Amino acid sequence: MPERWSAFSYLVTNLARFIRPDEVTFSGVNSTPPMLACLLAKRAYDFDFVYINVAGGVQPTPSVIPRSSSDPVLAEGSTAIFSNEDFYDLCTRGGMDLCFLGAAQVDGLGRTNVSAIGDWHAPKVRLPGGGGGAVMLPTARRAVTWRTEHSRRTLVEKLDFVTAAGGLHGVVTPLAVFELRDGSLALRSWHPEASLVEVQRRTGFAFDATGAAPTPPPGARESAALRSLDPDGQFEREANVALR
Amino acid sequence: MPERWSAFSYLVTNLARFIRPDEVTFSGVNSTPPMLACLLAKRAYDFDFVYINVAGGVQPTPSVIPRSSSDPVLAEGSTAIFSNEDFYDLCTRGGMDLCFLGAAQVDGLGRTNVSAIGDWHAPKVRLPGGGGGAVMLPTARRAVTWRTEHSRRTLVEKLDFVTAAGGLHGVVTPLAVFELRDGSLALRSWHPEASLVEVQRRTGFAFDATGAAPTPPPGARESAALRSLDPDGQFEREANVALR
Amino acid sequence: MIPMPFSKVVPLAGLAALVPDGASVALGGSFLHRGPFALVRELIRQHRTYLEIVKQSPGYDIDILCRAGAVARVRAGIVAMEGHLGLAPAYRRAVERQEIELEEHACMTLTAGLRAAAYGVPFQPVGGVHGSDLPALNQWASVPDPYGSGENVWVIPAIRPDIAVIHVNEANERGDARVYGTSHWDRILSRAAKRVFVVAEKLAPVASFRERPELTLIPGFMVEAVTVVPHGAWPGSCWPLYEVDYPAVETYMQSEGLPEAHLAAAPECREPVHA
Amino acid sequence: MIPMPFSKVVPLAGLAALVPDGASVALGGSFLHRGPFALVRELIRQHRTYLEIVKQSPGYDIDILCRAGAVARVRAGIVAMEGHLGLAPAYRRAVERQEIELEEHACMTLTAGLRAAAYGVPFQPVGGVHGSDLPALNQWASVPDPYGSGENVWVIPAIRPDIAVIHVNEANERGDARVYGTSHWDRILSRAAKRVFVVAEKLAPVASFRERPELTLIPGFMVEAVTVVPHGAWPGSCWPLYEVDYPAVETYMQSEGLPEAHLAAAPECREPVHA
Repeated sequence: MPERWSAFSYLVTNLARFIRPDEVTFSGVNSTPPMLACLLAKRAYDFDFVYINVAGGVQPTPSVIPRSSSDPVLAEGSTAIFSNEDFYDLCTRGGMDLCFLGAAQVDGLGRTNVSAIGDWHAPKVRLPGGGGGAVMLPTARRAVTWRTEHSRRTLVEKLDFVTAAGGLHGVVTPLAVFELRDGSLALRSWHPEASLVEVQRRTGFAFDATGAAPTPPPGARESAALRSLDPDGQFEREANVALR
Repeated sequence: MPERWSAFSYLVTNLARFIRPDEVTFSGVNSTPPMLACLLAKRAYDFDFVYINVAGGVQPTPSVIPRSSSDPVLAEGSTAIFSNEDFYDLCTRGGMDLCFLGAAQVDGLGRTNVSAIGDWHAPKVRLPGGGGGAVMLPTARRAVTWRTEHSRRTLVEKLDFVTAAGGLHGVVTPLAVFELRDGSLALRSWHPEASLVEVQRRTGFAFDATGAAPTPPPGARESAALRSLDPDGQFEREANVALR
Repeated sequence: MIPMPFSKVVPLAGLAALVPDGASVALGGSFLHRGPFALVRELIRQHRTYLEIVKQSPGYDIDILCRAGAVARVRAGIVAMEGHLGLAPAYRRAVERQEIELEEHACMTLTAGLRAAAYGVPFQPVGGVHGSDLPALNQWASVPDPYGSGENVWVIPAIRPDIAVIHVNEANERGDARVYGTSHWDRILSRAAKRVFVVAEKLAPVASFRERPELTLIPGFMVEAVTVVPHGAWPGSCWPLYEVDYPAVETYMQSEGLPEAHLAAAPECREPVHA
Repeated sequence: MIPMPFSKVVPLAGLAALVPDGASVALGGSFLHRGPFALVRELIRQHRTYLEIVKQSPGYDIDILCRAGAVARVRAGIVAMEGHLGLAPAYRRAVERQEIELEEHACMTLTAGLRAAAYGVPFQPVGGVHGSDLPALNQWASVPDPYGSGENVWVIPAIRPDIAVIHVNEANERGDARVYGTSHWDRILSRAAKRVFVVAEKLAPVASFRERPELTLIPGFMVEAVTVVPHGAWPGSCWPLYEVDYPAVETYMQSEGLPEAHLAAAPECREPVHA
């Protein structure tokens, strides 16, 4: 009998499923789920890929899994320190295959807002800000984001501010997985305990759902890898993520 | 009785006399006389200055004096490696106080040609080329050059090609020392065994000689320092420089 | 040109005293990692005001400075406490109430401005940015490729902080400084700023720098002053010496106003400074 | 994306075989110091032609390639054997006879072009250059500061070599590479080129790179192939292992035409390659 998804495992594992063999794959600051996804992919998949991160790590073998996704332990075991200028330049010159980037709001074109809710100049909520997005989203070969909340507040018809454009390749929430198709986000799959109708109801932008289906369940190795990364469930508790 | 100059000691020592206390002073590739001048100043003068060089050295204490002015031994004893991008950027942002730069021809405005004799596209002599000049001469606070030959072929009315402009602060030959005054090279002093008339006769550009006088003889510490740098006279022989 | 005294080492209070009100101060490190937090706290103790803070990813530092009312302006890429700690609440409130001015960057656009300053040019092209609202917000210019590719590139004006303060693992009395693990953005910060201050975990012998000069991030001649504060990046980490002190960060975040107890509990108050 | 075999180590002949005729090849090092000279000689043995050589300060390498008729074009800042050895005579003759095309740079304008490539932008501003004849010669453009300083800055178009070849002290089989002493221009060359090849004095254990990862100049994932040639920078130096072999350089300079005896005497012919 296949394992069931938790909202947390759904989020992390489906981020990991965007990772491809041999590619240069990056996780950055303030990015716990993709950090875990990269580490999960290293443990669960048969292929290798070049994992680089914001702590300067290149193929690191961290002895502990840090709560901060920019923790220097993420360079432990690395044979090089690839500093911030280096990985940004790699991205802008076209050498970054897959880049995980945060977002507060995402629109149907795969653009993101991480700047402000409300008017930028008199914000209701001041968000973290530009970060990697405006430069990396348009220059990475593929960029993928996640949201712990799937709602019309986060997946919106119209962004309050366009921090980064260029078209996300993928979006993962506890409810669904989207990918870019012909310049717009299309539904690839949804949480098997939900439905296409629920995804449509909770998504602020219209999307194509051709070929979409329930997300395949977690594989045994994926589940085992995630358990090994979060043996006492601290990451899952702190992520505080739910399907509904 | 004061020591007499050799053509070689005149060249090296008068380059060293451009060095000032506490300043950041640089010597580059293909620059044996300024390399020796910097090392001489460290041994002969009471003040300290920041000696950096093209081998990445910062305040180095080389165990041998290399024939190549870009030899890695010039970083020996250094507490940092200041690489090429670093010292160029330091210069262009205004942090280089004194920079020694090579030249084949110099004109009366303190501009240099290190590119070609004759037409650039069909040169009689292809020279080393741009090097540091075009970027460093206009951006260093002061740039100083040298010529081992003082003649109307090297100190010219008109350059065959303007490799670098911006106005050299100083020029040293075996015959004389020039410095920039109101945008033109003016004579500061001449070799005490020569005369103002000889300098005028052998210089291709007209120059102001107000206040010029015979160059003060080498000090005992200057001479001792140069002897210690070139104990068997190899540098002097290879420099192959003569007053006339 | 920096004069060369025998030693550039000064007490922490003396280093902070070199930062004038209204200075543009670039801070090293990233989020809770290897930030010059001891110096930040000392600026607060000395009641510094109207500071401009320049940092790609500030968090604790900008938050506590906002609580102290020390900040007039921030130029930053991403601001947060990070991860489960969320946003930087005092900073967020200060922006929302328009008590401080924000120049919002992507981390790399800020870096481009720093590169322009470090390279001595008025502006620096940067990849990406196309389609973002940030250029209009900041009135950045785009320049068509004069070599005819048809490409337009965004260019960022030079950003030249008055002072960069870098927290490092080891320095010597001449100012040479090295770090272990990632240097974050510290290299470009140290090249872009007019003056460079170093806060070091410890002094190391000059001879140890001579043994491995390739490890020196900032050569001493570029450094104006050094102070030694063991554990000075607390409550953040300094690899490989110590990890983030999460309980201390959480206690800080649960407090309100100027966190007197937190300031009093800091290592620079607990331990004698080895200067 | 570079696939990840167990080992990237190949024989010298195999590395040279990866360089096609007509390739734009950036060479590391400076003058007689830590240049990838073994690879240069192997290109000659394999009769490579129409190469474009990119290097701020070539000397021996460009000279011997010119003797072999392997060069179509040079993009360089300063070319010489250096010091008492004077100009590079075969290169000089090739330019004077217009047998090769020269794109003359200042070292930093060449670097600016490499920076543009490394940064993924079409052009890079550079300080200075004002008053020089080089911009007109190279048809470089100047751009007025769009931020109103009134300053005009020269911008250099991107220079993206097909291949960078870097001679290093130590590499491991995954391609991680480190150098001792100055890195010359090797950092930017390795970031600007499309492909990176490493010639190493020796293989070092992966564990030694893990111990001090800050010393790694080029991370292995950027490197396509590594070859091991002890003494491969001969007749130049490789700090701290060996000095310039001046008698060998002088013998080379006294010879004429393709220096068969010199090529045969090179370390890569004398010693077994540890691959």
